[in-house]
Amino acid sequence: MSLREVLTPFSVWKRVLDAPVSIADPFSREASEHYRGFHKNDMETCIGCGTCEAICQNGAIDMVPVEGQNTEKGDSGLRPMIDYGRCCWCALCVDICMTGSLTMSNEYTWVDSDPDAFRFIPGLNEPWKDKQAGYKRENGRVLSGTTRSPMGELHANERIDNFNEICVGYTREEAILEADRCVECGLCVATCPAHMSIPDYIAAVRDQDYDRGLQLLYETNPFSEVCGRICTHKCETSCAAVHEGDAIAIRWLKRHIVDNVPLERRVELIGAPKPATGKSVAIIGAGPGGLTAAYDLAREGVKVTVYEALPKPGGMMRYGIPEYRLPYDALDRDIAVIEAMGVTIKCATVVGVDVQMEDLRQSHDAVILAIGLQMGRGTRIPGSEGAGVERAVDLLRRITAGDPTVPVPETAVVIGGGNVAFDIARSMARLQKIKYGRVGLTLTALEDRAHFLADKEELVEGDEEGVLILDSRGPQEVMRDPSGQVTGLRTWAVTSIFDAEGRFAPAYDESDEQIHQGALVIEAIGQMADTSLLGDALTEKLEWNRGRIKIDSEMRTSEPWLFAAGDAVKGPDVINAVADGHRAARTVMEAIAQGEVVQ
Amino acid sequence: MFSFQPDRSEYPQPGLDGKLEIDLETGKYLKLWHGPNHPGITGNMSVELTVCGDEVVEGKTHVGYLHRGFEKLMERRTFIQVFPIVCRVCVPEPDFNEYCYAAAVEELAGIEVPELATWMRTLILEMGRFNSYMMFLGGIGGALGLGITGQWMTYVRDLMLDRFEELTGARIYHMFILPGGVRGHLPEGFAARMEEVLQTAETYLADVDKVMFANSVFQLRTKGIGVIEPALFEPYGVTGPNARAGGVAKDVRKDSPYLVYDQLDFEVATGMDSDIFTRAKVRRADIQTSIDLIRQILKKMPKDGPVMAKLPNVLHWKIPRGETYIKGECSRGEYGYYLVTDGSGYPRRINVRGPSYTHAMALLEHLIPGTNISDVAALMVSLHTYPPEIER
Amino acid sequence: MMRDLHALLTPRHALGPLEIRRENLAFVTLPASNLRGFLTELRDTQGFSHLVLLTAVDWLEEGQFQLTYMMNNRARDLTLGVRVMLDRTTAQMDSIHDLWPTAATYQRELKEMFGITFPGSPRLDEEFILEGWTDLPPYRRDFDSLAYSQQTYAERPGRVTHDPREYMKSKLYPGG
Amino acid sequence: MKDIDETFRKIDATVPLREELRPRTVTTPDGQEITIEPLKDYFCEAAPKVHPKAYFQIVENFYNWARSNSLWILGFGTGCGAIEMRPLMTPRFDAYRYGVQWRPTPRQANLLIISGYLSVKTLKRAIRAYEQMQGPKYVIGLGSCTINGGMYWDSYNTIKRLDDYLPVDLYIAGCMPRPEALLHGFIELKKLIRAGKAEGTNRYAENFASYKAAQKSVIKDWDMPDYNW
Amino acid sequence: MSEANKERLLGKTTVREIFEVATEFERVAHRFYSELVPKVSKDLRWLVEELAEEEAEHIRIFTELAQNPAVEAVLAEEITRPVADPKFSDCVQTPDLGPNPDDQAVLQYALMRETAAMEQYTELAKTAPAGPLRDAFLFLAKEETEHKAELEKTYYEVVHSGGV
Repeated sequence: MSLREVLTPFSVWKRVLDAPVSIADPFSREASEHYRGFHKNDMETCIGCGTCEAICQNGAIDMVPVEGQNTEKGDSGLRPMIDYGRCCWCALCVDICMTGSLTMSNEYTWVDSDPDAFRFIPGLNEPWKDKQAGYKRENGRVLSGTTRSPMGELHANERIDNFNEICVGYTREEAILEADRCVECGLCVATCPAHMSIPDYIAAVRDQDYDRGLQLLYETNPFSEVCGRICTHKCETSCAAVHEGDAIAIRWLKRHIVDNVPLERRVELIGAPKPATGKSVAIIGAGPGGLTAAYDLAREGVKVTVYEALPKPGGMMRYGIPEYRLPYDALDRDIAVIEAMGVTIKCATVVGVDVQMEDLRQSHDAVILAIGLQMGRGTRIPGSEGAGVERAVDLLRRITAGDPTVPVPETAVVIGGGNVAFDIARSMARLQKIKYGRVGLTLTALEDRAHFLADKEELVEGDEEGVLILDSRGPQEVMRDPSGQVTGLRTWAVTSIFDAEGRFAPAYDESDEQIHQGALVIEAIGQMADTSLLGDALTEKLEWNRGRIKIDSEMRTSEPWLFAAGDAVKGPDVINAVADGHRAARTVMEAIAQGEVVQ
Repeated sequence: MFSFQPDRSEYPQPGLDGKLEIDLETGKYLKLWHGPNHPGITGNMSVELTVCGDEVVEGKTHVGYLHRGFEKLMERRTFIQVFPIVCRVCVPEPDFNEYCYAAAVEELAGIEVPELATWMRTLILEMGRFNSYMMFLGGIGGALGLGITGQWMTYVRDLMLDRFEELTGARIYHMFILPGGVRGHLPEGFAARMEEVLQTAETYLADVDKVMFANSVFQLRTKGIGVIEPALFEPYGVTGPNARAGGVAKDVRKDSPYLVYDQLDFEVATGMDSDIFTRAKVRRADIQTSIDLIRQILKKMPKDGPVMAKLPNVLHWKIPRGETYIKGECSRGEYGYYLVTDGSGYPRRINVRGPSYTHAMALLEHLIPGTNISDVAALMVSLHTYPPEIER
Repeated sequence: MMRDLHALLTPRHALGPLEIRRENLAFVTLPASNLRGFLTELRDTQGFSHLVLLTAVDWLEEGQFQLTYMMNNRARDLTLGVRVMLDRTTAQMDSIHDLWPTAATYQRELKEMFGITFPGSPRLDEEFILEGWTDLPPYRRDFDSLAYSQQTYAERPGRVTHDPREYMKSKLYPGG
Repeated sequence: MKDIDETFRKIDATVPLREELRPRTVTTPDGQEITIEPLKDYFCEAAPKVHPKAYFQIVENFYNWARSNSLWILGFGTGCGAIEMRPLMTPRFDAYRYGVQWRPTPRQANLLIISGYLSVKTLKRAIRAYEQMQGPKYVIGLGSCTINGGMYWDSYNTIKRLDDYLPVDLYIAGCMPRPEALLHGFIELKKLIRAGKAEGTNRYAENFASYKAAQKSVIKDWDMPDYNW
Repeated sequence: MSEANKERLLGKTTVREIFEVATEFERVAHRFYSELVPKVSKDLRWLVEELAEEEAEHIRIFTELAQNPAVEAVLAEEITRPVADPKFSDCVQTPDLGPNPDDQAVLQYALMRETAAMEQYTELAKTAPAGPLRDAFLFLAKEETEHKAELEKTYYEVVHSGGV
């Protein structure tokens, strides 16, 4: 121990001259720009998907109803409530938030003597509403995937000269990747008309448990093979992932499940129907609505007979949707499962001709009407009467049936912007390609491209296949040469398609007139039901609602023995028809069980 | 100066089983609880001392006051949910947990971390090491009644916490090193502000050298006391500065370089005497290394680039069956995570290897007999132990 | 390097196959009775003198405990995880506290948290982390932490949550 | 929030009293044989009493004013929150300027800060520390884990609600709360004390039995007297 | 509206008289639709009934206006709101409403009728001298245009349905 060692420490006395380092006012000290303080939530952006609750390792988040937030499609109406007696400010909830509505402020002081006061709904009277600083995720949503795994498709060149299916379906790897992105919030379930248990079957794909997946599918939909291909997949618009990235490919995953379960295994998995009850039900129309009801009823042990006017069952699924979208063997497999449940399908049997309504009523406990919208509407513009103008549904039906008299001219014009218009346009384009080696097809629609009723894929694929898609064109006249031969379609430009109330009301600009060349004009503007099979007496007896048979929410018509389902009463797609079919079957079951049906 | 020879006539003798025979009811011995509520204890733990006069004849470490069952809780959480809780295992230097856990998960899940993220991680770890050493210097001063180092070091540490706050969004539990990368980039002007802090730190450290290391009282109370024989290093699993003070240059950063340490230029500080003073001195040198490393990292790191790898959907992230061990050199020695997965969405087992586990238990119990009661605090602090990583 | 070592020691200690995790980390399984000899040889002739950690993994479904002795050779930067499988019902293993005194702490913890005994290990039965524990050893897989916590410690009442899917069902299509 | 899992059996065993705490006869160094009862020897058994308010409100107000201006904190870092108390004791945040200081022993302190989660083992020490403090005394729950279990909500070894076991006057949310939030807490506590609302000491005395029952329900090896001051 | 009707209207001098005549036209239309109701199939009746109802509504409005002493002021105010004519009905062929008309035919007929009325009132307004008389024609033209626009929306809803 030297003197130096004794004295050196005293040299730090120089510090007494330093300015004090104390923070003068610690109470108003702002935390840093990215501080993870108390939460903020943008109530309008939030969709109440509960992903924050799912990821919270502290069980700190509850999803609660909040006044002013309504439950609607794609928004549960719930909002997160955070228990600050649990939270650890890790901000995983912010990172996983599907919409980016949940953020954090840099506010950090919350002192209270009441321990129950620390529960808080961000976005609802938050004291730090105006504070801009605080944690926001820097790299976007990185904790769950944002991009869809692409669906393998035939190239336009490979598909334009044939009717082969375009989508090849997901491989296992692609499907797992896609299924992995699902956060299982279940917002989609409410949007699906049949309320399929979407998150559950996606989980089954993830777990590679196709058997479970198939069972889940069949609980709510006997047309998984069909819906996995051509469903209008409105569920995907409600998907939480759509807010920052692509929606989960729910439809393709559904298809992936059925693709992976062979037909015999499906019947095995579903199991035998309940023992026969001795009841019987007649169903008119073997479309998705009628066959779904048939499936449900058969599962319950009811003897079901389906009467179908056309030579093969399937309705619009077979005779409306082209083969390249829905191969016939896929449809056949779905129908085979339904038939395996003991459903009898009498094809080429026209009710009203081969068998009378009254007979059906006499010989069955109940009758379900599921006749669909089989008649095409015409525009009835000048020149639309006569040869050279066809209705899309008729033409599609003839193409399916292999009718050799289907006209295939070098040039054709399609009127309409819905899926049917695209179906006929693209079918006709294929026929033209096969016959002439090139496509000469124009599609005109009232809507502009942003408002096409058809799926977005249809537009893309139509473009790829060489269909000339002209949007915002209103048909005025079918042009004919002096011999009466159709030469084209005259259209005016559409300036707007919706009125102030959002009702469909196109307005035209007469000065912008065009004539589209074509030896054939195909009208695909709408369809209607052919209810003539009911007969005058029954038509008179039934109650109607704006041209459709009036039904209540449980699919009952005004006649106690008659029920109706499908496009003819509700519309307008397969999954809605399936949902109707279920509802009708349920009502019929209840009714015949209680002996309500009075003959 | 003066020498003191204790009267050891009443010292306990080993019995037949080799253990000391301490019969408290003879009145010769006194039990003294050092902690958990005691100013001279490093955190919430306690040492049960048996004293004979003012000499300690036996010490038993008691831990578990901070036991939250982390390893059990981790088994109940998905891989992403484990992320927020790992840092709680060690309060003063939480980032090592985040790094080790993230690296273990990345290894088993086969995730490649972007380059910038590895630099950021190194930066964070060095900042954390700096902070931890600040706590140590304050603690060792405090244990010997030298309050001023504690005051200064806490202030300097707080300046570093401000940098942590602006970078990570939190002061203590940064939760910044996510499996797959890190959560963000450096804020604008960060390097300049960091340099300010480092310079302030250097002026204070220069004063600490004067007031503490050059202080005769400090030297008298620490030199030659609490010596760990280098032969004990392996049997007792001694790592880090505790081993380096005994001439063994054990440092995972050099022995088994991780992150970007192989691209950084630094020397491992060592000492020879293996006593309290040397351990403090080695750590003092290590602080300087840390400061240099932070400067190097800020200079060498890529200016831009991604900081997160693409993760699978973390809500149902499953990792194939496997096990791995990831280690790093924290301020106290080898810190490691042993992760076992079983193919499910939850870890099968996570074992945290905190350096304090060996230092504060077997080693401390071995060192304590024969010391003076008044030196126990300094001895404990000099081993630099944090109880939460012992009991987890 | 690891492979050479494995080839060298396998005949004597009946080692299982070597599982290489990365260049400097591998795992190997061996019968419990061979552990002591193997560790001694590793320590004394192969330079694996640092016992990094000793812990257990509960494979409840397989009825086994896995003990992992993590051994490190600092000079060659090699880490070898030595695994021993124990029957879960007996759960007993030789103590190695005389090879590494620090192992006594690990063994005390394993006794308390897993219920694995190491006869002869010092202070094995003393409470280590827990105090007044009366239930199953908590790190065993069949011990349910949440259920125990809910039964033992009161939670603040009054919290309700809603599943978005079920809630939407009740609001939008209660009948199905 | 998960529902309570009733299927998991709970073993309701108590731990026998440790050997050294049992009554026994010993021989003193001078040869006498004496009976000792350690638990009785070391502690006073009297239960706490409710401290009445001063007869005149103005006097009580004065007392409260005085109490509010000398918050002496027991330096017992029970959990991780203790790390943010260090900055308060040092010049940067300098809590001393608000009349707050730290004391090493319960006898000199009147404010117990439970800094975060409490394991059962620490709870036992915290109860003893609290009981040894001089009234009127106050308890602050620091961090979310004192409110509703925080991130250790499913741990088998930490309590969830501090107010079941100790009378808490104030909670500070955060994980962990910043030093500034703690200072806020002190100011709030002062306000409570001045308003005469920080009556934790009396609440503890009034509800002594129920507090004890709750404490004993989680501390299986209850080897101390019910009250020891 | 035949040339004779046009003559009748032009011959009128007071606004009230014009309204009385216009009301009479609407009555004729109402009678036509009412008689059509039982003739069409039941599923179409709603449409015809709706059309009849709308005509009845017109009758009510015109009658009210005709009896309103302040009718001139009301009219002057009403016609300042222009109604856009989307020019839809022009292109729809006038069908022959045969014995079993379908909904599209009924709608087309109604559209045609409203278009004709609208055109004629507009023409009358052009020839009439400025003042209350022209205002009355303008008002009538506007009413018919509005009605026609409503019908067009219905037309789209009915005809352009399905086919999705």
